[in-house]
This record gives sequence, structure tokens and C-alpha cells, in this order.
Amino acid sequence: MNRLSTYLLVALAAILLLLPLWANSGLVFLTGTTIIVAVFALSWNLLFGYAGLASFGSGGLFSIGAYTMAVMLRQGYEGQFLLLIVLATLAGGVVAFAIGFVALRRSTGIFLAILTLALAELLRITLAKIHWLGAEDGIPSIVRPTFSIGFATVDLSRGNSYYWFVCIACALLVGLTWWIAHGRFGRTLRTIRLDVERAAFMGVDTHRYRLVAFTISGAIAACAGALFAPWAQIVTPDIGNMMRSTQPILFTLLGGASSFWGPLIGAFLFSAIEFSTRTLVGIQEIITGGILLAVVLMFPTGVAGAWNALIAGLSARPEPAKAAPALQPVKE
Amino acid sequence: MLEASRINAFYGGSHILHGVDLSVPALGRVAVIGRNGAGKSTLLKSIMNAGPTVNGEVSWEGRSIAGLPTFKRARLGLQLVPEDRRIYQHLTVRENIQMAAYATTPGRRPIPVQDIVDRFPMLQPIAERGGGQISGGQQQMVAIARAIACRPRLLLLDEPTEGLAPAIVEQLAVSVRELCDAEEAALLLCEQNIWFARQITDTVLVMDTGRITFRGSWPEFDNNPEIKQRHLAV
Amino acid sequence: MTIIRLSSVDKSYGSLKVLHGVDAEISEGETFAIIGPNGAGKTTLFKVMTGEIGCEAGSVEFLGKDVTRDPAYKRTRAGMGRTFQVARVFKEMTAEENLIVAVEARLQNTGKSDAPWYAVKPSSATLDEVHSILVRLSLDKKARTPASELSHGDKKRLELGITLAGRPKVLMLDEPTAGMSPSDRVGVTELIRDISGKGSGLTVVMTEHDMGVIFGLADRIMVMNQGRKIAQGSIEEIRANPVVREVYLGKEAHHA
Amino acid sequence: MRLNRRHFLTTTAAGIGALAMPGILRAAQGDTVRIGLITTLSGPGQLYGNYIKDGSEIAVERLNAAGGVNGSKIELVVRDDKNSPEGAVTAFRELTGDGIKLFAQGTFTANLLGTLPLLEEADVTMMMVGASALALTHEAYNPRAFRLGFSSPMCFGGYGNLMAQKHPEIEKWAMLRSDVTALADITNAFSNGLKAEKVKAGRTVEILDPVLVPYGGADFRNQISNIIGSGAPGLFNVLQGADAISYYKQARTFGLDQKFKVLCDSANEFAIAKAMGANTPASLWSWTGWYPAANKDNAVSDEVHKAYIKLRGDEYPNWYIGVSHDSILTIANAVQKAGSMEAAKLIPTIETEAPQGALGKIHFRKEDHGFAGDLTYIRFGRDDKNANGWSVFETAQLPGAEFLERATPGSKLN
Amino acid sequence: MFTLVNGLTTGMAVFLVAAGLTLVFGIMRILNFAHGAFFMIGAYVASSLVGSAPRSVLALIAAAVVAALVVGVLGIVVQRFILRRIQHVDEHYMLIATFAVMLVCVGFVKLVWGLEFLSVDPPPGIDAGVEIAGLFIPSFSLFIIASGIVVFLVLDFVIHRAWAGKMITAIARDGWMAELLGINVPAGIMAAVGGSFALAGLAGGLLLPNQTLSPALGDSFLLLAFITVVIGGLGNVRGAFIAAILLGVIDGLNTMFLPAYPGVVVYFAMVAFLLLWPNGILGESRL
Repeated sequence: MNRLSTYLLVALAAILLLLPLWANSGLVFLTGTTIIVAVFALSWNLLFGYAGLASFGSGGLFSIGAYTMAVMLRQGYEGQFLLLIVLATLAGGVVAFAIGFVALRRSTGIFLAILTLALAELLRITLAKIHWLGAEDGIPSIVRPTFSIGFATVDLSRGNSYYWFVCIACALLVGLTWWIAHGRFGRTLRTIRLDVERAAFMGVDTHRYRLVAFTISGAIAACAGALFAPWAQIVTPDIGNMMRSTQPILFTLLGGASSFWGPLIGAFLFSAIEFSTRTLVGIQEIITGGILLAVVLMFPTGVAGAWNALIAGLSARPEPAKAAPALQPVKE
Repeated sequence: MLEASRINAFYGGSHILHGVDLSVPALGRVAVIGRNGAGKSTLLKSIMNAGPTVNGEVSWEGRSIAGLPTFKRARLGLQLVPEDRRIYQHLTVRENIQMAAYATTPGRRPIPVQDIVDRFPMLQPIAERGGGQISGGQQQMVAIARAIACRPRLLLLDEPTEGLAPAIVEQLAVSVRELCDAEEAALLLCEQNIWFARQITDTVLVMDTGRITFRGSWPEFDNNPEIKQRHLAV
Repeated sequence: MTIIRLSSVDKSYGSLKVLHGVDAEISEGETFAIIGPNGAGKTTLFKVMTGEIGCEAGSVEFLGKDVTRDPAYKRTRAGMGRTFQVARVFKEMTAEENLIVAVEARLQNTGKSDAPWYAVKPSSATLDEVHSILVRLSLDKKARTPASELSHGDKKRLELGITLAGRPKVLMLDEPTAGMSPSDRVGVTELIRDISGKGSGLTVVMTEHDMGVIFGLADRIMVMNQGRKIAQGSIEEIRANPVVREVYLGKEAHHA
Repeated sequence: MRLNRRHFLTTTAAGIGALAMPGILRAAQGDTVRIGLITTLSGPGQLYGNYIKDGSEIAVERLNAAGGVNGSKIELVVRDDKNSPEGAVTAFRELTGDGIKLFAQGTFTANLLGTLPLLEEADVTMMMVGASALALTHEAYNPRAFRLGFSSPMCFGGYGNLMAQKHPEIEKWAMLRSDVTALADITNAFSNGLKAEKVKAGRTVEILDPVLVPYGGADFRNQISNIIGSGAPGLFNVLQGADAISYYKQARTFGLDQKFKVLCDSANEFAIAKAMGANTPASLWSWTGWYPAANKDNAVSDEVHKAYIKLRGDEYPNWYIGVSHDSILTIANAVQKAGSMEAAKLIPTIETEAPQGALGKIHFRKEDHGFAGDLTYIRFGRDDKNANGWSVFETAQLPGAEFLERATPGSKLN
Repeated sequence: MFTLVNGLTTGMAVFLVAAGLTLVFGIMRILNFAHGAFFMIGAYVASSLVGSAPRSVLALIAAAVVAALVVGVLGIVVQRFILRRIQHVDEHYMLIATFAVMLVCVGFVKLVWGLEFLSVDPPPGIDAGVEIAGLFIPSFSLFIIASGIVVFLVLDFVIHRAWAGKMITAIARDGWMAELLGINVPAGIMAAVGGSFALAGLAGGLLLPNQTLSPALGDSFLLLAFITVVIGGLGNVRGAFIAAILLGVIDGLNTMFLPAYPGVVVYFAMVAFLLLWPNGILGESRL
């Protein structure tokens, strides 16, 4: 990452941290939601951009995390909040592992995408039928917990403290994801996306790597869901619906799948669009659709791709622009 | 018949051809030889406008065809047989050849498929087989037959001997020579196999890193060992 | 000592039978070439050996162990390294990164990984090894070039490097000079000879069309036609074999 | 094309204006009474959200024309809940952050459940528009919120009661409902009402288990053949919106009119007749929250009706128009009477006041803030003599308070 | 028995929608999210033409054909101005683009036709039922089944027998070579994409009397159509046909044996199918 981008990132982080001090509480709430779904999108891209697997059912894992957290808080375990986050994360990881174990050996690509979509829908329908989980209306009035960490008591129920908690937790998750993506494991994963057969001929057990990536991605998605439950203070089966599952895809592609930061950029961009057009009721779809189209047509490598190209263009000597070839050249 | 001057071609950011001039007279037989990556394939694709971004002047029978899309060039009678043959796997050999009827130059009727099959003895036993069930040598034959079927005025062959067993290469030389004579088609051949190129062409161009470094007849080429050494490293 | 043994291997694609009971024994340290006209089944046989595809009947033994059911990565770990007809490298990565992942994969597989689990950067030993491979392949000047921008010949070389980084016992080369200029062919031939030279103990199995390359490298040659082995022997034996001359070599004397 | 280019343009212009105006400026307009309206203005619920918006805007227009509240104009600030609880929460927090103290919100329960826990902290008063779910006045009861809507036991218990009275001869009822758990309240209430009245009359009645259909499905033929096969002469249908109309269409080819003596629809009222025209079933009962023709002696109802016809050119307003109008009216009336926008003063005012609304006197049960207005049922159907192909045959009204469920604020009703 | 006929009706209705979807996949390699929206536009266009009570079966079919043309032209516009511009970038951007097109289409329908429900009756002649071997069958069901079969047969003929199909297949599999042979590839793709979208419009018109028109209409079929297309083998029209019938019958059996869980078994079936035949029952097909 170049210096300018680093400065921007730091500046953005600072703005996010200081936001509650000056912004409208609706904007703060939206930003908190965006931070959480941005991490959720990041977990999806760990699978897509690094292991080359596209899941259309990530909303299901998000909702597993959210429901686990909601149920445990309702049962009165708020004192063990940190443990609950770990538990919800594990729950997502276990479910993802089970799905991956059965599905990954047999299907990848679009089939995996549709399979995960079907599983997520099944989960949603099932949740909507369980009275104990509030059926369609879900679990409301989730408390923002107060818990003790040995030497101090953390009270997240007051004011904006849960916002900052979300900021810190998500920063840790982003760091973790960055580390996974950029370390040896991430490097090997990338070879699997780029050429799975070649990777196998380096002795890489590609199936196992994919399974591990699927599990980690699912765990992070569930963790994001777990953070979301006390944030929204209500979970409903729709928390894992198809729109939720398309969210990370949209964010990632909008921001740029080839960049680690792409999903985050996409998430914030999308939220900014939604917030700035919130009063234009009745034509929301056309506005959102139109802006998406414009972005896709203008920056076909995502915003991060366009940004990197811009930086490269500024730092390198100018080169004559060249049109893309009319038809795919097959061999040079 | 074909005049190309100051052709520059690009793939993305890389500049492949640097001001190449080329002309093929009616009934001419021209070979472009050079090592891999010299830009031979790019030259053929540039003439067809099928891939690289090209600037420069290309004219066909005195009229500029710059900007003309590939399929229109094909309909003018330029037929490229690509290096990797590109036989349609889902169609039979016969249907593959039939497909070429779409490229017939206006005013010239396509050759009936049966005539083509009759003319290529190798194709007769496999005419009804699927394009995916024939060997590499047979595929090359089908690719050439397919190009011939639309009575091209200029046949552009890209490395037809690539990957073929030596015995097949000899047959191929004979077939190509006979076909071009019978159809009164000019020929532009890109090859690394000098033996093969020598069998079927009379003018030779040597290409190196996107530039033409030699042009002349085969005897002239033979008298120029330095060229062979420097650009072909034979 | 036999390093790879194929016993009566059959393979079909749908209704099309491409291998008919092929047997072969490859000895340790030799360079073994498989030749034959297009469609003879060379590449299929290759894939059966490396584990890319299975076979319906017969068995594959590697280092005295039956590996017929083992997937490709297990055979690779056991010591088979392979290159592809059209070089396959990781295009979005630089030449250097390509080799880093290859070296790391080997270290990981052999349990000798020297970088701590939390490290993001590869270890200095890994980087040193990568650089020595780059130098050996004359790619050191292009270490930071994305693989997608390398020339055809350089890609082939890089792929060979990826394979060598796995320190294979058997090097399996599928048409190592396909699509190369004559001068590049000479270079690659020399590189292979250098790598597999006496004392290296490396076994090489290759398919190739260029008889010049074959005759320059191979100790033994197997000739295939229509899914069957039709001959096997030294260069001289193959040259003299009338059947081989008829189906494959033709009048190669003219232009080999 | 009826959906109003003019309307759309003004909305857009207003929206762009609002965008351009800095938040501080907007917040500074202290001389207006601002009411936040949060409803569904995108996605599948938009149809109902638009009704709520229309009804609320009619109310604001009428109230302002009559001089506003204590001399101040009422300003409606509308936000989309994006069909999700978190969308509703975002909108709610934005508006409370802007200093708004008065809220009306509808229609989906889950979206209300999202905002209810926030009322305390923001110190605001809320009118829940048209919501029917029991949870809102029971386990999720919040003293700052009032339900201006009809609870399921009330309107469908009454419905069952009415049917038992009108058709004592029918001894077997079939029911059809979407596979949405919340709708089970409705079928339960209906069969309880039916049974209670039958027992009173000394008769017995057999009520079959509801046949379920997938929500948002496209094909209901299997289920239709199931209920027809049941042989019951009475049918209560709890499909909603597009599903219901698709079902009536598909059922028509099976001869629905001939197979059943009495057809009852839960709450789709005129949506069915408006869509199906001359193919409306011959006779169909439906509950409605507000039907101007049944409230003839109510001047407010007539005025709202007229205003709606002026706005949309539609003679048969959806009942949400009346309910949302009255929600705004109730808030405005309370502000006027209390002379304050503070929740502490407003809540007792609303509890005791009973202003005249389109629905009649608007008063709430003190214990759980549930609305206890009159219940209206209509019977309509195909009518070749009428130009639009259908007409309303009869209406029936019942006192809602008689059917109100037990008040158990703070805990689940069981 | 009735369940079977009904299943077939559901299946054919789904097939009508899925046919265009699988074709677009075959040609462009994209899962077209906007397909449901185009189906919906087709239905709305046709309803504007015939009003709420079509005068005859012919009038309905004519309206469906006009709807097909309109939607086909829309498809060509989308192809020309959106999809074609991004066909060289990562295929997933096509996904986002079609998603955006879907949003715009839904918004457009809301503006033009409003939010109120619209309903169109089956035309006289197919608005009642017939009794076959003691079985009551709505004649509109028969109309849907017949439409599905006719559309399938025509499509199958065009793709596998007619030269136009072979040419489109050639373009889909290797457009570069097709162009070298003199085939006007951009026009071919445009025509094929237009044709696939037109199928969505046709389905919208033919199924018009089957359900209610609302801006959410696109969603009700999209997921089922996706499932059908995937189970059948992407790009494979024959597969989609078989899968649609299977799904319809499975859904029918679902209501018969598990009435408490309507529409759920389809998902289980889908998961099972995908695990048993990961490439679809008839395999993926590049057309």
C-alpha cells in the first residue's frame, strides 16, 4: 500500500472513532452497522478473493452468529460477553466447516454459490418457524451488556460505548483478516484461486486449504453477526436473507475484489449512497441501481482498482491510454 | 493485393509490433519466420483486426480496411487459420466446414462441403465425427479445409506445423501448396519450421522483436547466414 | 532401481478409449521420453502418472508404493514434480512470489517450515533459496515482474523453477519446448541437461515433439500410437525401428 | 401511469432540498411541531407504507388548515424503514438526533420491535400505526407507545363471532393461510370467536386445521384442491396482498363460488375487488379498519375520504389511510391539550382524551395502550350492474372493546 | 394424480421463466439477476395491452408476443450499453451489473404502473376446467403445460437442429474464431441475448392470468428459476426442462405429504441434487 492510501486509512479510522462526538445519532448508528457489515464483507472476500470460492449464503452464517449472541444474552449470560463472542464465532466456524466438509469436495463455482444460497434460505425458513426464537418477529430488546474483565467493569449499555466497542472489535477482526490474508496461509490460498491444479502440483492439499478458508470466513462472518445483535438490539430471520448474502458480494465488487481493502471501501461507499439519498423516497431502487451501474461502468476494477491505477498513474510517467481489445486475445 | 504499412500493435500496455510494412501480391506466397514471441501471430491478428489494438494503414485491393471489424474482413476473403486451430467441438467435421459458408465473399459461392471433403482424403473417414474426437493433425486439416471452403483470396496460416508429427508435416506441405494453386489464393504463412515454409512459399520475411529484419527470396535468405544466426539462432 | 512402474493402464474418456493396457518402467536417474503422433495418448498417460486423472484399470507405482488412488498433491509430496504444456504460473504474482509460494509449500509439506506461524514475511532462508533459483533460471532481473508480463519462454522457465523448488525426485515435463523458438529450445534443453546431469540423481520423464530435443536428452524412448505402446528402447533402437519410422518419424532426416 | 408524476417530482424536489439544507438549519425551525413518520417506503411493504404516508399527510394538511397546534404548524418528517428493523432504528435515531419528540411508525411488527426499546432513552412518544401483532401491547409493551391498530383477537375474534351469528347453519369451516407464524394468531382468533358464539347458541362447529401455502409463492393449486376436497361449506382465508389475489384467481377456475357457501377474507378488503373487477368472487366478507361508507355520520371520516379522492382519485381508500390519519390527529390533539411535547405530559393526555377521528372516538385501554375502536366488516362481490364490475352488499359493525384480549402489559398473553 | 398435473403446471410455469435464464447463461456465462425483473416487465406490458379481461386466447398470446418483443428490445439495450462494455472484466461484475439493472427495473415498474395490485383474468375458453378421466383440471393449467412444452420444443429445435442455433453455439463457445470465419459476432450475441430476454417477456405474458401483478412479482419466480437452471445444468435447456418438471412434482408431493411445511422440500431437494450431481443432472453446457 502506498503512503497516500495509508494516510487516508488512518484519517478515516480517526473520523470513525470520533464520529459520535459530533454526528447525528442516526448517522452513528448507520456507521456502526456499516463497520460491522464491512467486516462481514471482508470475511466473504477472504473466501472469494483468496481461495476463489464464491458463497451466496454468507448471510446464513451472519445470522447464526447473531442468533447465538441474542439467545445467550436473553438467557442472561451478559457477564460473559467476550466469551459469548468467541462462542458465536465458533458456532459459525463449526457450521461452515460442516457445510464445507460435505460440499467443497464436490462443488465449486456457481454450484457452490447456489448450494450455499439454498442452505441459507433453509436456515431462514427454519428460524422463522421456531417459536422459541420469536419466529418471524425474531428476538427483540437485546441488551447491550455490562461485564467485568477482572480489574474493571465494562458497561456497553450507556451512550456510545458499544459503538466504540464495535470499532475496536472490528479493527481487531480487520487486523486478523489482514494477517491471514498476507501471511503464508494467504499466499498459498491465492495460488489456489489463481490456478488450483498448479497449486496441487506444488503439493498443496487444495481441498484442505479451501475447507480451512471456508471455516475461517464463516467464523468471522458469525463474529460480525454476534457484534451486530446487541448493536441493532433485535435479530429477525431476515437478518440472513438473500439481500444480506448479496451485501458482501456487492460491497466487494464495488470496492474491488483484488484489493484487501476493497470490501471496506465498497461498504462505506454504499452506505454513503443510501444515507445521502434517504429522503428521496419512492425512487430508492432507481437511484441505488443507477449509481451501482455507473460505478461498474466507470470503474470495472472496483473503486480500489481505480484508486490504485490513479496512484500508479500519478507516480509513474504518463503512458498513452490504450483501449481494451475488442475480443479476448487468446494467445499472445 | 494486401498492403500494410507502419503497423503498430499493442496488447494492453505492451507494444508488440513496431512499424511493420508488409505486402502480399495477388497469388503471392509469403512466409514470415522468426522465433517465438517475435510478433508473428500478432501480425496476422493485426491484419484481421482480431485481438491487438492496431494503428497503421491496412488496405485490401487498394481500399483501406482500417477500422473494419474482423468478420467484415473475413467476408472480403481474408481467412486466418489460427495456431490453435479452434475446431468447434460440438459440431461434426462436416458442420465445422459448413460454418465457413458464412464468410463467403459476396459474389463467390462457397465450395460445397462434399467437394471439400472429397479434396481432403484425410477428412473422408472422419467427416461425421465430432470436432472433439479427432487428433491434432486431423484438426489442422479440418481448420485449413474450413478456411478453404469459403474460397479465400488470401489464406493466413499461423504455425500450422506446431505440434504435428514430422510425417504429417510433409503431407501438410503438399496439401497446402496444391490447395492454394487450385483456389488461386494468396498465402501468408507464419512459421518456425523453415523446412516447411520453404516448401510452400517464395518470399520470406524475417521478424524479430516486432520488426521486419529481412525480406527477400529463399535463395537470398540462404545467402545471408548472418540473418539466420542473429534472428533465428538456427 | 525402478522409480515409476505403470502396469496395464486403461483409460477412457466417455466412449473413447485412449489408453490400452500401457506398461512402463522408469528407472531412477534416467531421462525417459514418451513420443508419438498427436492423439497417441502421451498427455493422458502423463496425467495418469501424475494423478491429475484416474484410470479404469491397471496401477501406478511410485518409489515402490502403489499410488494409483493418491491425488496429485500426495504424489507431488512424495517427489513428483510436473510442468505443463502451456506454462502455468500464478499470473497475478511476481516471479519471485511464484517461487516463494513454491518453496513454502515444500517446507510446509515436509514439516520443515522455518518461519514462525505468525510471520507475515517469508524467512530469509526461503528468500535465499528463491534467489538462487532465479539466478539459475536467469530470471533474477525479472524477479519483480508480474508473471503475466513475462515472455513465453520466461514463463516456461519460471514454471520449471516452481517445480524445482519442490525438490522433486522425478521431474515430469510435458512438452518442455512447445511453442519455443529454436534458440530457446537449445537453452531449455541445456537447462534440463544441467539439472538432470549425472550425480543429481534426478529422474526425468518427458513428452516432446522436437526430435532434436529428444535425441539430445533422452536415455530411453517409449513410442506410443493410438493409445498403445508400440516400441521402447534407446535412441538408436528407436531410429532403426521400421514401425516407428512409418507411423511417426517419417522422413525426419530432412528436417529434424 | 396514475402514480403521479407530479407527486414523484415534488417528493424528489423536496428530498433534494432537504439534502442541500444543512442539518443545523433544519433543526433550528423551532416554531413547528415536528412529527417523525417511519414507515416502509421501499421493497415489498411499500404499498402499505405509501398509504400510511398519504393518510398522515392528509392529516397534517387538515390540521394545518385548521390552524395547526396552538398556533404552530405541524411538519411531517418522513423516513423509510427500508423494510428492516435496523433501517427503522437508523431512521429513528436520526430523527431523535435531530430533536424530534413525536413519532408515528408502522407497519411491520419486527421494525417496531426494533425501535420500541429506544423510546425511553430518547424520551419520545410513539403512535404505532395499524400494527396488529399481540407482542406490541403484551411482552414488548412500552408505556410510551400506543397501538392505533386492531389486535388479532379483537378483529378476528369479532369476525368469527359475526360469522357464527350470520351463518349459524354452517358447521364446518376450512382455513387457508400463508406459512407465516405470526398469522397463526389470526386463524386462532377467528376459530375462538366462532366457537365461543356457537357454544353460546348451543351448537357445535368443526374447524379444520389451516392449510398452509408458501409465502410469496406463485402457485396455490395444490392447496386449493386440498381445501375444496375438505367439503367444508365455510372458508376463512388468511393470505395477504398479491398472494391472496393470485389465490382467488387460481381458485376461480376450480369454481370457488360454487364450492363454498361463505367465503371470508381476513383483511384484504377492496384490494381484491380493485384488482379482479368483474371476476371478483360472487360474495366475499372482509374485515376493514376503516370504511367511510360505514361511518356516514362521521364528518371527519367524510373529510378524509374527500381529501383522499382529491389526492389519488380513488373512491375506495385502504383502511391504513384512516388509521394513519387518526394517528397523527391523536398526537396533535394531545400536544394541543397538554401544551407540551414532553412524553411525561403527553402520555396521560392521550390516555384520557378521546378525540374524534375518521375511525370514530380514538381512545386507548389504559393498561396496555391498545386501541379499542369499532370493528367493521364488509361483504362485497361481483355485480354486473355496477360499472366497475363489483359492489359492496352489506356492512356490519361490532364494538371492539368487547373482543379485546386480556391486558397483560409486559408479559406474553396466554 | 391431481398433484402430478399440478406439479407439471408449476414446473412448466417455472420452465417458461427459467428457459431465458439458462440461455443467457449459455451465451454470456452470467447468472442474470435482472431476469425476474424482465419477466415482470413482460407481464406488465402484456397487461397494459389486454386490460384486465383478455378477449380470447389469441389476444393473450398476441400480447405475450408483443411483450416478448418489447422486453427483447430492452434486453438488446441492456446488452449494448451495459453488458457489452464490461464483458472483458471479471465476470462477477456482470453479476453486480445485472443486480443493478434489476433494481432500476423494479423502480421503473413502480413509477410507471404504481404499487397497486393488478390482475388479469384467463381469457374465455381457458378460464374454466375440464374433466379428464374423473379428474378436474383447470384448463388454464393445460394452457401453461402446453405453452411450456411448445416453448421447449421450439427452443430445442433452434439450438440443436437449426443453423441459427449452431451459429449461436459457435459464437458462445469461441466467438473469436466465429468472427474469423466471417460471422457477425456482436450482432449474433445481441440477437441471442435479445432472444433470451424476449423469452422472459413471453413468459411474463403467458403466465399473466396465473398470478397477481405487483412490483415484487419478479422475486416470486427468480429463486425457483435459479434453482431449476442450476439443477438442470447451467446453460442446458433440456436439463432445465427436466429439472422444472422434477421440482414441480416434488413441490406437489410436498403439499401432499408435508402440508405443514409448504415450499420447503424444494430446498432440500436442491441441496441433495447439487451434492449428487454437482454439475446438474444433464451437465453444464456452453449452449
